Amino acid sequence: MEGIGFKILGALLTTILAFVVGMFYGGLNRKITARTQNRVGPPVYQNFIDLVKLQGKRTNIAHGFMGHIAPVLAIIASLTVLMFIPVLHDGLWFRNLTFKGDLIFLLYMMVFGSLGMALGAGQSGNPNSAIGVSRGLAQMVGYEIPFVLALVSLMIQFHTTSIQDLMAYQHETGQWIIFANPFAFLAAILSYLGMFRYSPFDIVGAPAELASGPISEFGGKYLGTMMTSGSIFAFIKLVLMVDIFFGGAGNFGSGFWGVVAGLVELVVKTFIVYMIPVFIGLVSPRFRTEQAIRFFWKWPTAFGVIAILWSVFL
Amino acid sequence: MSNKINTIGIPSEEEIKKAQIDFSPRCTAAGRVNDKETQKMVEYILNFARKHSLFVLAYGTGCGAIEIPATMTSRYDAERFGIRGAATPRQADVLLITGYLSTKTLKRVIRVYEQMQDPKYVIAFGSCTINGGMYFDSYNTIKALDRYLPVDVYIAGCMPRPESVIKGFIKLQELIQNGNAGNGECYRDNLDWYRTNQQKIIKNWDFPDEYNW
Amino acid sequence: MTREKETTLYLGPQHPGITGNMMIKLKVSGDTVVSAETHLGYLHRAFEKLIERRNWLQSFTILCRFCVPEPDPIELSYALAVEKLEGRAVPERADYIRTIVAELARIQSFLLWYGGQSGSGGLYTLGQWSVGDRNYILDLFEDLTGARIYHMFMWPGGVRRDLPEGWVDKAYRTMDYLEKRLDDYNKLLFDNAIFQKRAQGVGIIPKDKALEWGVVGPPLRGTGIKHDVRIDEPYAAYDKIDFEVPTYEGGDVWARALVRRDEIKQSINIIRQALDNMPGGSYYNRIPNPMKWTVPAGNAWAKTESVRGEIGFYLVSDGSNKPRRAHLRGAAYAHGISVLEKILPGENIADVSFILNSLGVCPPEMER
Amino acid sequence: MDLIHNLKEVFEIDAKIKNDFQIEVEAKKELVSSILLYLKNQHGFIHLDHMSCVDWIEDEVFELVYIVWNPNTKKTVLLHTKIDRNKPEMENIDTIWDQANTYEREFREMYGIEFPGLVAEREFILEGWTEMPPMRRDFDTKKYAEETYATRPGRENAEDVREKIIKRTGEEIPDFAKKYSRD
Repeated sequence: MEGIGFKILGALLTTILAFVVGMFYGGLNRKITARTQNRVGPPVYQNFIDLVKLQGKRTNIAHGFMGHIAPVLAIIASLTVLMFIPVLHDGLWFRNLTFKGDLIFLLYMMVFGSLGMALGAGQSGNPNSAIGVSRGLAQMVGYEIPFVLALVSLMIQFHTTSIQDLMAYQHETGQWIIFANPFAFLAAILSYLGMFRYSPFDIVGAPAELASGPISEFGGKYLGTMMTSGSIFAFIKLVLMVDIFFGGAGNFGSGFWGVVAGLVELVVKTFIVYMIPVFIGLVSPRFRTEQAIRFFWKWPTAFGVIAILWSVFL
Repeated sequence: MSNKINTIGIPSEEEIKKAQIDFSPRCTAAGRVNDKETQKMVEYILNFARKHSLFVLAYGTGCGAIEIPATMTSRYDAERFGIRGAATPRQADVLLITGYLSTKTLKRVIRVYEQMQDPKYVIAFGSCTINGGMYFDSYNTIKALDRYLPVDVYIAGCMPRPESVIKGFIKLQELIQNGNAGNGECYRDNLDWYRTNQQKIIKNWDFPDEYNW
Repeated sequence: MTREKETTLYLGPQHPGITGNMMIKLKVSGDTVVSAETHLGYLHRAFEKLIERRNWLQSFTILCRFCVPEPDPIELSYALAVEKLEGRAVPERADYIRTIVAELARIQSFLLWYGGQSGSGGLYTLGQWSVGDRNYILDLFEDLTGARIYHMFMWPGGVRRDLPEGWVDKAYRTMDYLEKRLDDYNKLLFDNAIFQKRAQGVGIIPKDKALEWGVVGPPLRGTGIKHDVRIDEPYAAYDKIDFEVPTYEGGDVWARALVRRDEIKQSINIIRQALDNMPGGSYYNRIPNPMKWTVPAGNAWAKTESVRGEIGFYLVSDGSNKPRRAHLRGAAYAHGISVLEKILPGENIADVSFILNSLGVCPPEMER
Repeated sequence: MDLIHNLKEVFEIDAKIKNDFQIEVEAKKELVSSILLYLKNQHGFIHLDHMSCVDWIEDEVFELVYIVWNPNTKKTVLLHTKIDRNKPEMENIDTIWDQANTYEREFREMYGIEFPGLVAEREFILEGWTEMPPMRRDFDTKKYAEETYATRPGRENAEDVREKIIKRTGEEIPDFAKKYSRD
């Protein structure tokens, strides 16, 4: 069961799963937003149509080499990160390249995608992009601190740097980490709000201020690739959250039906987690950049510190 | 492909001949990339996607822009047809000319149109884009938009109600599905003709230095 | 902070954050605006030239297009100016109908403002709600005047037609519905901690300078100065109606938002009163054949209170059947150019669109 | 009414009451800025409501109107002045009110009135305009528009547009529109 062909098949399946689920969540977001706003809204598969259209654009303009390479970097980053995330606990199919130190690895890799976009946007020469990138990096500095604190507190508490071990622990004890270390969860979910870039932290691409920020100059297939990468990243973030704090998914054995049940569990759990940023986004105006950073350095960081103390002294 | 007129505002071939004026160049099927004979299935799928995913550039060029919020929001909800706003011309598919264009705006609109990526569509709002409307004697507004930009759909009225705006979009969707919309190539092929017309009224073609990204 | 390189940022004319087809050239250092310069002319249609070629009544088709979000105060200003020139009396019923229409226009424009203000702040839900509900007001307009946006309803000598049957009930119902909805809006916007943080202390207009700078309307009342044309120089039926003019101290976006929040309630109150006390009789003091209708020579200055401030008309007649000169003083004329250029430097670029919306900058009436 | 009295005393000009709220004054162009300053500083007319310009081509003059408002007494003063149309030049008052700058730029562009000392770009609303200032009465906007812009030919006969559309595209007239048809 450990052949290389099996690995490749698993990787492919994971990619397809991440793509489809991520895109559908994008569509669901739009639908739910519309229903909240008293509207009918687009169909849930609207994002797929958008993607096909963007890829089907006849002309695509790129501003220099980096403009061309940036979406590629973004999608490489998201796929790489995806490979290191154990999607299901028991499902060997979706384990891919998980290794013992993946939690630390992820902390580094999750920044990579944004950097690719930043490089591409920098070369377009559009001042909106440049300002958007500087805002994005500033915001990243804001939310990375509580996020790292939260993960570090987990590493201290459970003496592991492996997501798989965290999932195994939750499975064995039957206690989710959200209850074992609630402050780490609070710090992580608040920094997630920043990572998802929905209101109130959508300062990077704020339409009323910066047109659409870093992606102002991307159109056609470049935008489509960015969109795909964004959807996969959304899926990654959700799976990571579920893996770490909600006991992971797929504790039903590695048989076919076990995997299917695991996937269903995964979708349900990730959807619930996804609704947190979506609903907060629906009723919040946008922070200014310095307000956003101040926010991240205040409450989530405080929660992160408490989480570390919690994990050290308990 | 038939020579059937896709818009109401443009006079038919006979009328043009009668009036002895040269109106907008008409693109033939051969000039189109989305020739249905060649890549039939692919084009069908792409056209389906194009039709259901129209990113409208957020550029209120005139007073018709006041009905755009109404069209987009809860009562009329254009998003159910896949119509949504796009912030920059690079991302947009549809350019809405919401009413009269002053010469100063026309210069920007041309710039914006040229920044958009193919296939791109133009919907012109209101009577003032068709024949000048009530500004027929104004020294600062253009009278017939299709002289300066290729127009796909005209929506008559001053100003068109949200219902007619949506009707216009549906008309555009029909045209896209049949492969009759999207005049980007046509514009490029006949660039000389369009440029001559544009330069007749825009005397100052310079943009600020910082504009040239 | 070290001096960073200045970037030039063109806010507009094609930009989602701009409140119309205009351009603000911002010099930006980091996230802070160093200088701002308003560029106009994108919507110039030469209205005032065209009015010189139209006769007194034909001008109405053009008048209402001066400023799109609220055409009625402009029509009313013009009608008042013509009435002043000619000395034409207006029946009392017409005065009341005018009051109702002007206030309905105010409410619909406020609802649009809710959308703009919250949308520029990133809260799109409220915009969807309020702009959707605005359609109910437009329905009332449609029943009354036959058009959603451009009404051409308030003519010299009265109004164009009487209230249709059943309209009064419908108006009452719409007011009840709106009052209910307003609570929702205010909960979403004004009880929102982030909106409060964003709006407070931003875009401050100093109280001692406000009048000198030419600030009018809600921005002026947001600085604590109580000035409202409806009370100072009552027109239509405002002198017979009991209402308050809310003022708030501070002069920032927050104070202006609070003023608007309270004013929309006052508008509902005014409409209810006007509907209650509607007198009978004629609604129109008929003008002679419009093609031959001449107005005595002279000049007149009439102003009304619109949503964004006072809208005035300076009207000159040379005794012929066409206006010699009709010059609009748009409410945003000072706001959009000189006031904006004064208050924007030092603000964050995130707040530019926010401030634009709270000042109610409307380019078509600045360049006409 | 000491305003009228004072104006008579200081500047020797006659002010007349226009209506309950408005007072009308006519003054020579040299006096305008000092009258405005006097009104602003001594009588509390601190709010410049409006500035307007009227082209009296028959008399070869431009009439400039300054409308100032007093927030305490709620009175408005309309100050009229006339300047020569052939060599239009007027004192710049944007040192008194900043927003006058915009009006003056507009008049400079639309009427060709020069305001010495006005610091601003010459192009304000129009772009690349080479004709005479368009708001002057001798500028024929219709003629200019017909010469410059391509126009669409109008209808040839009085045929109903709706019927024409039906003939051309085969579209049906909606029911609600039928009752407005001619037949």
